[in-house]
Amino acid sequence: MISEQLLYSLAGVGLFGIGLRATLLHHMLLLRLLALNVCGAGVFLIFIAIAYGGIEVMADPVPHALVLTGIVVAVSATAMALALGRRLEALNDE
Amino acid sequence: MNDAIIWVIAIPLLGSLISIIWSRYASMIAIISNLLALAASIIIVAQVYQYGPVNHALGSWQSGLGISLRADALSSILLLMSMIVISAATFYAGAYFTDPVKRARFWPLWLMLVVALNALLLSGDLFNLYVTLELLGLSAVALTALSDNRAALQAAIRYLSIGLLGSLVFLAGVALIYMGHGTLDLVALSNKVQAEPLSQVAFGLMTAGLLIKSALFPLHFWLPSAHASAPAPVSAALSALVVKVAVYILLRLWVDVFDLVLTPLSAMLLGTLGAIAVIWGSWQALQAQRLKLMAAYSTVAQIGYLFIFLPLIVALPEGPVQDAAFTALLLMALTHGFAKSAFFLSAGVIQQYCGHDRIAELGGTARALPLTTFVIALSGVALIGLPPSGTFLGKWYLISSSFQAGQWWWVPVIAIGSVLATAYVFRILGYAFGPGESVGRVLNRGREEIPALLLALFATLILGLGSFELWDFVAQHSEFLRG
Amino acid sequence: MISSGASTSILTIALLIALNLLLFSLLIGLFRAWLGPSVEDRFSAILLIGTGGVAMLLILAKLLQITALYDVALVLALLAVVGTVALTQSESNHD
Amino acid sequence: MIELLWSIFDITLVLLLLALAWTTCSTQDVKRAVTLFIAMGLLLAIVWARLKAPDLALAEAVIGAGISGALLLSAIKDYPSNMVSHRSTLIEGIINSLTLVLTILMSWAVWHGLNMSDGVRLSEPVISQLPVSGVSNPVTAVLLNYRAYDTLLELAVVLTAVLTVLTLNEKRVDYEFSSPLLQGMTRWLVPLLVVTSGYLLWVGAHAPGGAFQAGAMLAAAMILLQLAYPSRRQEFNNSLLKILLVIGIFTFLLVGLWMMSLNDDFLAFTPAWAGTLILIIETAATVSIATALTLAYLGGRPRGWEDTNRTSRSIAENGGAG
Amino acid sequence: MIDTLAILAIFSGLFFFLSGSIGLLRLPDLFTRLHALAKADNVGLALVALGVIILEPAVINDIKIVIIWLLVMAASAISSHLVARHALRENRNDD
Repeated sequence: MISEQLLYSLAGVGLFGIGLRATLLHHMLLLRLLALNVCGAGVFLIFIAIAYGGIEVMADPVPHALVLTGIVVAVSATAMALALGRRLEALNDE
Repeated sequence: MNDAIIWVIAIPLLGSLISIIWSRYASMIAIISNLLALAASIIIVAQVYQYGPVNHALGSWQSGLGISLRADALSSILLLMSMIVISAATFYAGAYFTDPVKRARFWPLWLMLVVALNALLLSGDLFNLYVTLELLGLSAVALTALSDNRAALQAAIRYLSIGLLGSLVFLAGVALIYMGHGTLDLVALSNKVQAEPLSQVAFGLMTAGLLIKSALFPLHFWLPSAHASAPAPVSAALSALVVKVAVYILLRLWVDVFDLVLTPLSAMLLGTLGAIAVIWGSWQALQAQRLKLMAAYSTVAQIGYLFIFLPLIVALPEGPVQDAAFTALLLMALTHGFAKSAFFLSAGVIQQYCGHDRIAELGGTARALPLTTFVIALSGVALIGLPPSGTFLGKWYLISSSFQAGQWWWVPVIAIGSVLATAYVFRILGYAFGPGESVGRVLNRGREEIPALLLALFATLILGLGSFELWDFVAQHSEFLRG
Repeated sequence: MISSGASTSILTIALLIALNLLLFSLLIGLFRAWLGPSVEDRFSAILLIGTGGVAMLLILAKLLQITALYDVALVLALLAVVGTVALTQSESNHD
Repeated sequence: MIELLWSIFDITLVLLLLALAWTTCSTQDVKRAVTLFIAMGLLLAIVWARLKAPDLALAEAVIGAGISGALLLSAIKDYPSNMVSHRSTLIEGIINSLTLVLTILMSWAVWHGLNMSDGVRLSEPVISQLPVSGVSNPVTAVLLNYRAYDTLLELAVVLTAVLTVLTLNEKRVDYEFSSPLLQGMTRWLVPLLVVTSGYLLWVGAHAPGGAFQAGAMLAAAMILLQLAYPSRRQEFNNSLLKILLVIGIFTFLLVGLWMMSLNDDFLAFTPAWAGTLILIIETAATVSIATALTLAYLGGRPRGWEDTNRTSRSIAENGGAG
Repeated sequence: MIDTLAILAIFSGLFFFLSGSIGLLRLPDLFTRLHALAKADNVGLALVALGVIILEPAVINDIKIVIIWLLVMAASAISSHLVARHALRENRNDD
């Protein structure tokens, strides 16, 4: 059980690192946004990996709820950023 | 009466919802809900003053399972400050936005910002802090983008992506904390956290995330453009409050939860960054061509002062000396909040009057807008730290604690910062009092000028002269200082 | 829930092998998403992951004894089309 | 043997996920990045399923396959795909080493963290209080009872985001082209989506599902409808839309305050009514989330969103090109 | 016995999945690739679903799985059509 937790939470750390690196490297909004979402997915994966207790054991529901909240927030932020980008493009075209 | 802590969040939220539906009466709804929330925040301060920290277990669940809202001396004072600034800015905004469409767009988001600020100051749960940080970040970005020009949108996009990054880094720290300690409640955590690797890394992550949000040098790069291009009342709230509440969470975490993890070395590092921010921010403010940009850089510098306190607080022995340093920190944060919001509101008046805010072309404004120029001078007094402003006392205690802690090297930094601040304030006043062609009639824009004046008076007179009350208050309820 | 006997463990092993092979086939398909060259090519890889994902969810539901995963598979199957429609109906306004 | 096969599966899955993340993040081509990201979302749904988080798998499936796919795919065209930009080598080196150090530090912390915890954390009290929470799905109990305040603020976040979308832009111009096949499919798929959404809402009390999944599902149905029948220039009833947008958070807040007047604490549900109240809140939240996500997809305000005649004319003059 | 049947169905389904993925990767152009994909969708998933149905005792879940299979069938047909039409209409090569 520890080994799955470890594997998946390390994967979460990896995703977080990959996303963080790309967020800092990219200039373009859409790519940066995707990178931020990858970063967020990494954090969520850490939460869910902690909650996992083995094939036969019920998982801890609190992190599941937290991550669900986090996903909703991430989607909202993504939608908002896309709208900002679209408005900027429109102003650039004028 | 214990419910005031809920009302201060619920009223603006309700106001925001109603102002979406009845956008025609949005201004009235906003003003009423702000005044009610202000009243609730006064009640909270009174409760804390009389009975000590207030605790509200949401859903009546034991803490840990549910979320708790808490108010103590630190958070209630900041709450009151934020509600005063917000109320003044609300009155101002009613006159500032002349376009009914813009006004209808402004109010719901503005009230959402109020919800976020209040919820953040009262939150007693790590994950809830993340949600409030996101709410605060998104509403702040939305308000910045209301200017609807290219510069503002570019600034808003950068603000958003950097803000999201900050909250995600913070959330990563929260995940690690939950992994190690199995709870998210701040009080429960303060008894569990030890100086072990997991807590150290989690602490580092949360600190880094919040440093981005509080714009400490060298993570301040997003701040000037965002604060300078937002509409004036928004800039006031961003500079005075939004940045400051991030510092508030940092303090809360450092002192209450992670006191065993915070090493003198890391405190010294943050203090050094603060010192660089003081000098660099003041220097940039002196170089700035535009009034609002100058104010934004000055915010970078003023945030720097707050971080210089950190190594001192860590080094000083627990007791009255440490408490004094803490109160001085609080005093400086409050004064800057009032002064900077007054400054931005006045800058907004000038921008509307002149059509621009280029410092070099401000000639004649002093005669056309005497009251506004007076407010700028008053808040300048507070930014420099002349008596009787709160900053004067704050810097005084900063210097004396530096000597007490044996860290004299902060003193020249403070001196240089003050000299530069004097220079940039007098530079503006010099131009404003100078001759100009644009001299029209003497204007009187009471609805915009009086709120700014009140804020500036708070910064200079009330906080400066009434600071002993604050001292008493904090000294009486200073359990929070030692966790 | 898990019935006893040797056949169960053989069944579990067989299902696990199937799961691994499915994942492997997704991996192959994903190269198409990487290679492209056109958006449609990339998108066909997503279609494959959609279907393969449904199959994996069915097997996982059996393996982990979580019936809710059938609902997940159902949702995935229902929404498989929405992404495609969004791609094909909204692009090319620009150029 | 079983252990080994699970391990192989886990390791392959993790490696695939990391590879997808890496390729999503390292490409400069917008279209490639978006498709790879959507693929990663689908894979994440499988990861959540594997880690026994069916609620999340459900949410990720709805979001990844439906909403965020649609959002991102329709956003692609707002961006020129050939815009290449590079940081200087020095900055890139700094960023690389910084993230590498951070990743190593975090891995180290994770290693320590897993060994120091007993693994129980909060699941004990969550389960023991479940009988008085009004629902039997522990995740729903956390979301709408124990930590209901988080969910209230989360709805505020959604509202803020969609308000921003509405203030910034006008509704995207519809793509005029549709096909009979698509419309034929829409006719049976949309009712199915709506029914499933209702099912997810209702089932959330005792099994994975709930307001967000149901709302996103409903939004997917609306988006599909919009895509299949683009030529109909439907006039939106804007005041109704506004009410739908705020009804979720409004109901939530009012119920919370009502419970405060009865039981002293905000959102302290009376156990006997908790199930009903939670269902009411979730229904309202579903409607609001669906409205919000649909409007977010449409990309801006429908015509006449901002009240009076005068205002709509001034928009046409000032922001018409947007 | 029943288990064996199920395993057989699932593994023959896997064969179609694998050949579909390989086809997606190896075939020369979009249209043949889409065709290979449709194979995996229809036949592959049908067999895997059949296997899981055999293993799943609860009728309600069986019905769900059948619905899932029908949905995926319909979705894959429509998706292939839309993607192919989109590619034809755009009539261009990216990159």
